[in-house]
Amino acid sequence: MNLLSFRGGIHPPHSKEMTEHLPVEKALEPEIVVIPLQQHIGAPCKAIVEVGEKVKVGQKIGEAGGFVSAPVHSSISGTVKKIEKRMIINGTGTCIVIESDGLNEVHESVVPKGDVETLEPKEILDIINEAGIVGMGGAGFPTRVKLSPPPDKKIDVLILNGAECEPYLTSDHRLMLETPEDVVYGLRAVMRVLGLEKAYIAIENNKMDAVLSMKEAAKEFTGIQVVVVKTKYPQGSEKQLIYACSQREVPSGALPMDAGAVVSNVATMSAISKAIRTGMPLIERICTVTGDGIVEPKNIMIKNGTRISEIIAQAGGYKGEPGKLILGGPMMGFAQFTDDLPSTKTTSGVLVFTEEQARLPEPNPCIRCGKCVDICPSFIQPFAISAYSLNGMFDMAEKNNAMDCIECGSCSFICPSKRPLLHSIRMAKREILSKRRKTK
Amino acid sequence: MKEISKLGLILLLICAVAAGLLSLVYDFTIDKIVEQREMTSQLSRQEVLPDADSFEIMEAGMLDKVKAGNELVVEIYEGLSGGTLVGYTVKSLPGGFGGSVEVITGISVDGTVTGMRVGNHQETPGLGANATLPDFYGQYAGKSTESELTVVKAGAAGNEIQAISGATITSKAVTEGVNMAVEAYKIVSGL
Amino acid sequence: MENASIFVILVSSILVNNFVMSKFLGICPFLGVSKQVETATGMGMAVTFVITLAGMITYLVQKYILVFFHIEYLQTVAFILVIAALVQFVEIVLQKLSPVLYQALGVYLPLITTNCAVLGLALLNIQYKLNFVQTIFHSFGAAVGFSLAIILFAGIRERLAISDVPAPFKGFPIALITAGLMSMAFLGFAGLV
Amino acid sequence: MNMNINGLIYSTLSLGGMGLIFGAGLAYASQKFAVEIDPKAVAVREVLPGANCGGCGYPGCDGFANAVAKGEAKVNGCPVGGSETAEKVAEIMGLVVEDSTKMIAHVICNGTCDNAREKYEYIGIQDCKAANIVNGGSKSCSFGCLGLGTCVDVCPFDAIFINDKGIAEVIDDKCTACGNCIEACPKNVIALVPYGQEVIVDCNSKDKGKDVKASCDVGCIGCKICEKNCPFDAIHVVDNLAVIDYEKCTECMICVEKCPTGAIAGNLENRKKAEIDEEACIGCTLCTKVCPVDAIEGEVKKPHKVDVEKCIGCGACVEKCPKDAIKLK
Amino acid sequence: MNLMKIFKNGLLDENPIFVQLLGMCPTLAVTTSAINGVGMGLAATAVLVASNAAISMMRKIIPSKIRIPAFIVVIASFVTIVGMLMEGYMPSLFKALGLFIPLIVVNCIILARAEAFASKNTVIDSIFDGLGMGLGFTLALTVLGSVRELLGAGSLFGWQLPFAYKPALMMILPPGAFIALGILLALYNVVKSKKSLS
Amino acid sequence: MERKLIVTSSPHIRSKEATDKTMRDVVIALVPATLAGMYYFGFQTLIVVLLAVAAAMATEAIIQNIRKQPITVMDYSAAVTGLLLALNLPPEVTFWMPVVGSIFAIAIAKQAFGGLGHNFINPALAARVFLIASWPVEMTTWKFPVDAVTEATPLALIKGSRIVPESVSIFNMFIGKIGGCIGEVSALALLIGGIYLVYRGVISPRIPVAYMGTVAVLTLLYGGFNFNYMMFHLLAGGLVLGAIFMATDYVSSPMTAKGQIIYAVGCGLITVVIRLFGGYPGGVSFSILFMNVVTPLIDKYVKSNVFGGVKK
Ligand SMILES: Cc1cc2nc3c(=O)[nH]c(=O)nc-3n(C[C@H](O)[C@H](O)[C@H](O)COP(=O)(O)O)c2cc1C
Ligand SMILES: Cc1cc2nc3c(=O)[nH]c(=O)nc-3n(C[C@H](O)[C@H](O)[C@H](O)COP(=O)(O)O)c2cc1C
Ligand SMILES: Cc1cc2nc3c(=O)[nH]c(=O)nc-3n(C[C@H](O)[C@H](O)[C@H](O)COP(=O)(O)O)c2cc1C
Ligand SMILES: Cc1cc2nc3c(=O)[nH]c(=O)nc-3n(C[C@H](O)[C@H](O)[C@H](O)CO)c2cc1C
Ligand code: SF4
Ligand code: SF4
Ligand code: SF4
Ligand code: SF4
Ligand code: FES
Repeated sequence: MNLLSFRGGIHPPHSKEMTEHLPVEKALEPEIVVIPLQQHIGAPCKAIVEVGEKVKVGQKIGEAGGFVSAPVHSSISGTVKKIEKRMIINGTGTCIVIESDGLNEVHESVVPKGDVETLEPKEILDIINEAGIVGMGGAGFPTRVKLSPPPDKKIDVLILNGAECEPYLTSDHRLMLETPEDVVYGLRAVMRVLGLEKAYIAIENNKMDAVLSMKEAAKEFTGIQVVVVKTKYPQGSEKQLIYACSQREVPSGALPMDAGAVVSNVATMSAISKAIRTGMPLIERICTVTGDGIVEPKNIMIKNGTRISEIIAQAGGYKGEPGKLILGGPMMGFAQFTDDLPSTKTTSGVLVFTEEQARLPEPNPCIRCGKCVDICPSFIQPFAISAYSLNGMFDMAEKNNAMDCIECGSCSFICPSKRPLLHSIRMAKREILSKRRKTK
Repeated sequence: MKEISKLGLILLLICAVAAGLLSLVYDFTIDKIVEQREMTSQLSRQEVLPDADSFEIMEAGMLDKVKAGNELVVEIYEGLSGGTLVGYTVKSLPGGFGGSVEVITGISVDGTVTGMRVGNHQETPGLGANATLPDFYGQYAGKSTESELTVVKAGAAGNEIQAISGATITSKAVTEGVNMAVEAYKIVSGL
Repeated sequence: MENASIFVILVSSILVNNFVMSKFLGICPFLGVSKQVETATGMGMAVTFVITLAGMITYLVQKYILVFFHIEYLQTVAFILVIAALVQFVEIVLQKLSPVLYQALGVYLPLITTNCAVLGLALLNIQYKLNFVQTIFHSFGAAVGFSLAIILFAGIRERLAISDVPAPFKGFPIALITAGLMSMAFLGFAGLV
Repeated sequence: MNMNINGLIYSTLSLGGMGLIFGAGLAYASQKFAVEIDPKAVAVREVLPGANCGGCGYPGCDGFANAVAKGEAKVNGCPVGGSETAEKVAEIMGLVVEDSTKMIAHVICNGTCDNAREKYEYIGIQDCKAANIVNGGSKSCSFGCLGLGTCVDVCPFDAIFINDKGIAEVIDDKCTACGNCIEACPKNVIALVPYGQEVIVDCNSKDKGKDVKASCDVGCIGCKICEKNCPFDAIHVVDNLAVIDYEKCTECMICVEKCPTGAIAGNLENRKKAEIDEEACIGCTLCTKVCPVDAIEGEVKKPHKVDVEKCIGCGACVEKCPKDAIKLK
Repeated sequence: MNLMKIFKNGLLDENPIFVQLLGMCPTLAVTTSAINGVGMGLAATAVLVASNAAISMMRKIIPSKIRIPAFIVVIASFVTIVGMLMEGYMPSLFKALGLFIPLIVVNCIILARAEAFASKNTVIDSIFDGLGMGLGFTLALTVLGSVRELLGAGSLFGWQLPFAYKPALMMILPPGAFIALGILLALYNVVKSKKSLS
Repeated sequence: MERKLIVTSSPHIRSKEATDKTMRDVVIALVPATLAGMYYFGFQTLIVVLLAVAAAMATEAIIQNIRKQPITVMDYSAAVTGLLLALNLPPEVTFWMPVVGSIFAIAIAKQAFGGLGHNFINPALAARVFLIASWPVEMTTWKFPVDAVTEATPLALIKGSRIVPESVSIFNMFIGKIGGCIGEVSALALLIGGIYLVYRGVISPRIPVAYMGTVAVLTLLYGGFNFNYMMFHLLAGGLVLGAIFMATDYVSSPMTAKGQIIYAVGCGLITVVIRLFGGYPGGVSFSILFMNVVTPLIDKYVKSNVFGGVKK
């Protein structure tokens, strides 16, 4: 079979064995949740509850703070204890701290919203918006915004991202196995919004069981086609996926919609489905807790705002002294210095490494072997950008297309000299952006 | 306009003074320089044709005839001893490793090579440039003009020249220069 | 060189007897204006223009003034005067008439006045007893050789800018060593013509 | 030696002729084709050596002068001219300001290895900018100097270094306030202060007092004690951080004494003391009235005396004295 | 300015080769032997001193627009004079230096000193400046020539080394010139930074 | 948690590939050629090889020590340089030459530029050319395999002619019964090493194939479609060694596939020009060196379009 794919990319060890066969467990009820007002790309929310106020499950507690923004909801019922700056993933942000009353009373606004077939596209968009749905594939981009392209951009390719190319993570995989009909239902809603008859569900060929499961769930809907893509990192990156499915290149510096495409994660679909069928906004998600530093790796359904330390405790706690705590996968996830953090809508994985795994090897000089150039899915020259960045020559980095890097980390992975390629490219991107902002 | 003429005049003045000064120094040194220049070429002519005591440049017509046969022969002198012709010196410019090599060959009227010297050249110092050393040029004196000279790497005999080690190209070039001179000699002496 | 064909003159002046790599002419701008390929290219083009022009003019000066009046000993003075004036004149005119061209070439011109390559070439043309056509090609070839060397060199130096050169070697020392290694590579062309 | 008159005449005439033509031609051309040039570039060009050697990497002295005028080239870019030329160029470019208002860079952080804590073990590129994008760097105070020396790399004058306590430090006399380090520091922990200023708040943390205490022993906790004690209204707490108004600050060092965490730099040993010239003092008592610490005693119309123990060297009296009889030593 | 200081300035502190990197062509081209280095250096020194003096004398009457042609004519004249004298009285050295004698004209050092120093200072100062710079140039050329001759020909000022040494020919070929000067400069930098440390 | 967590920028995993493994593979790939050299030229070649390798590694260690840098001689890169230099020397060189050559390679051509990965030129080749230019007589004095008939290296024999001399057997050239440098004589042994490198993914066959292909085409044309003549040129001199092991040196060759082809064709072209018209019998070293010089320019101007970039 000639599998759909893209040029470049790497084959890191999957390391998914630990959890790929474990059904999703429901997490214990948290006693306290910490809900950050910013769980998405865009403007932070404005709190609409006060300290001391009682809140219920699914109640909106933060109002979207701008066009590109999404509301947040309480994931438990209880009392607002504090609204304060707290450590969140990668920094600090205002959070609403809610103490559970153990009752899990559901808010009155949570009622079924109707049926995909009968709802108007506009209504579906509003439901998605009100449910605070953001992309669950990692970046947390508000889905409503993604689904309302400006009129001059014609969308004709819709791709569901079930690639889950990140090693270790299995949350999308389990979702596709366990509730494929939810995914299909959400997808139909999105097709309706975009007025499309056709859509792809792209899944890597190392998850053939998920392929079968999705095919089964979608068999009634002829417009929905399950496509098998090659197992290769970063197959799940939207630009690469669009290329694999439609041979279109998203223009450099542009968005998928400029290539007439929309890519969305399978979990996002499931969330949309819930929002329509039950009216429950996005307050929980599947998270893979795994890694050699975890006693009992598993997939758990966690409530938004559950503290990472609690999640880890539910997976049997740390095995020995932890070396590194990563939110997300090993390729793109963020290492944290504490587990006293809340989970968010995009926490697809909690990965704990032992110290030995955590210590990255010392970098050696670049031997110009060209491997990074060969595998870069953006077709840029990581070694050169990195060298310019490390020498403070950020304008040269810019000239060498640093801004086209999708931060997949393939280059850092492959480099035989263990160069900190992506790290330095990130540094360059930062500097370039701040310079652009200044000159603007 | 005024400025233009002023600048022009100032530069004129400077140039004129400089030129005047130079011509004075020139007059002062010219004799010495000519003497030096003469001496070098005279010296090498003398060296390659020791029997002669004075040299006269070959008439243009004859030289042209030689040149028609081989362009790389550029200068021929007749060597006289007490007024009688004892031989010729021929300057040729064969192509060596780094460009033209100036080869001055002396040939006596009886048809033996009386000597060879390498003049201006751009061969590599320590290699091709060793052609200016007696070890190498000494080989040429006494060779006959009967047959062409050839270069061998080792064990030279008869009309063979032992190459400078590591500089076969130069050795061949110089030898070719001598062969050219022999050809020229043959034309000049009407053989 | 007197009788060399145009092809031989070109190969010789561009590769074998490269001005910079084996004749040591124009080293200062070679070392100075070679930090970036773009500037080096501009310099190369400017040099090519000036050298070719200067080669022609000095040839005429030599033939119709110096030799004519038997004042060859004024060669150096006359040549450099011609070159200096020529360069300055070209610069002034370019600056006014074509700012674009000036930006691309003209800005390099002051550097060229005191560049051995120009005067050296003018003198060599005479020394090699070249005729007018040969003079033009020799001048042009030498200038192209200069451009080739400086552009290649600039390419390497751009790479050096992101290399971890030991402190005492930073700057000119490593540039010189680079030039030395380059010149070793050029040795390969020796004996081609 | 025979005199060759013909040669003399020919040479003089022909070379002179060329001179005339070129001189006039150039003059004509430069008039006819004159173009406007940046006056700054002209000024810079004037002080350059004019070797046109290209050593600066620009096409000749003019090229370099233009680049400097446009701000593209460094003032000390001419290898021929050396430091002397660099100074002159800097002057033209207005980089060196008159001594009276001379400013220098200062790292306003004292979070050295023994004062501040680390929140995690950082593995990665040893550069502040790089470390900063990994969770804000490993220092527990997110405002403090990371000590990886990004500023050091960009200083053209070698005026800044990482001291043995692991934070950056400026060598006052070498710094020209070019601002490169300020630009480069991802933590914005370098600020310009007046040259010679001893009293500086050496903390950049806008965190609340509690958080500051948790991460650093010598941080400013925003307690406002300094604000209350400053006799000259020169220090204020803004955003949980004390800020000194250097115009008003007299370097009396009271804040230094009072700060509970020692966040304000200033060596009390260097504190100046007022001294009254008894000859000149007319005993007007003006000084006793302005002294914020009552350090001056004396009877009216009699020479006054400064109590060295009490004097804080603020100089208030110096300004007031009508006879200029008080000096700070 | 103190004359001694001007002199030392050129000789060491601002040595035209090691510090300013001017006049690279003759430096690299003629230093195949120590004696050539000395000869070239002294020839340039003579021109430098004379032209500095002359230009300093004329500095007030030369308008800036034709400054360069004027300076160059002056310099070229001295170069020609030196050349003629050398050809007449030191023919072998003249031959060894070849093209690079007339090329002293375009040696950047000379014009640089004319522009930077002589056109702004008194005659005496200018003479000392020329002397300092010229001898600095000579010093550098001699050192470079000695190194290359030692390594490349196994001799020094023509004196053969007393022990068996197979000379590395490359040192007297063009690559050797670049590499030797590069290494000398690096050494100079090491010495200088050691000095400035102590 | 008592100990502090480790925090790094992503990605958090690394592949198993490593510089030293790559370099070790090159050493392994050169073993057949080294053995062939010893077989044909005798025991003394082993000493030459050991001296060159030891000197290269020692120089590297000493310089890194002076520069107060981590000593990385065990990454085999200096060993590869020393080994390749040795294989490029005539079998009977005096023993100080490999040592001097290795010092030049490591000190001047590599460490002066900052060490591994920073040199623009191939250190082993630079050293070889340095030796040729410094001691040409010693560097061009050949010894011949025991029963070979020719008395000059094949290339010296053929200089200027368009036919292969009778005395030369293409088969002998293939297995290595010819005169030449220690490592260059046996094309067979070199090809075995080359195939190993390709198999291990250390090199891509692009450069060797394009290089030798260019030489083949040009000599075929020049020799008037004389197949024997073409084979002769392919097997003679250092072409196989150069194309497989030296033109492929990562550090001094272009990064992109397109660039590598341009580079390899350039090498082939110059090699043929020097062989046919130049002053030296062989042109492999010089042509690779020259293309090393051109490499930064190739890298600057030959890049692939970025993903989503304008297609031209
Ligand atoms: C400022 C901004 C505007 C965006 N606008 C759109 C859009 O109009 N349509 C769309 O399909 N995606 C849009 N995106 C979403 C991106 O295409 C992408 O899905 C999102 O950044 C997450 O990508 P990732 O998970 O691959 O990193 C936008 C993203 C950003 C940052
Ligand atoms: C290198 C890279 C790898 C990615 N891998 C995945 C993946 O495996 N699965 C996924 O759903 N999204 C992945 N993404 C995010 C997608 O690009 C895209 O943002 C997402 O599918 C959009 O869907 P969402 O808006 O519903 O999250 C990846 C992004 C990048 C840059
Ligand atoms: C830098 C260098 C300079 C050389 N110069 C000359 C030279 O001037 N004359 C010459 O005949 N060979 C010279 N050669 C040697 C030839 O290129 C070639 O190796 C030689 O002619 C063949 O060796 P053989 O003379 O032992 O046969 C030089 C070689 C090198 C590397
Ligand atoms: C495929 C390959 C080929 C190599 N070829 C050479 C070579 O020709 N010469 C050399 O000095 N080093 C060679 N090396 C080793 C290494 O790249 C060399 O030490 C660097 O050039 C030094 O920076 C090679 C390494 C590899 C992986
Ligand atoms: S440069 Fe960017 S896009 Fe390319 S491999 Fe590296 S991280 Fe991925
Ligand atoms: S993979 Fe690593 S060693 Fe290879 S070229 Fe890229 S940065 Fe250099
Ligand atoms: S002052 Fe800034 S740039 Fe300098 S070491 Fe500290 S954090 Fe880094
Ligand atoms: S970079 Fe500029 S401002 Fe900062 S220390 Fe150096 S000289 Fe001072
Ligand atoms: S001496 Fe400066 S260019 Fe030649």
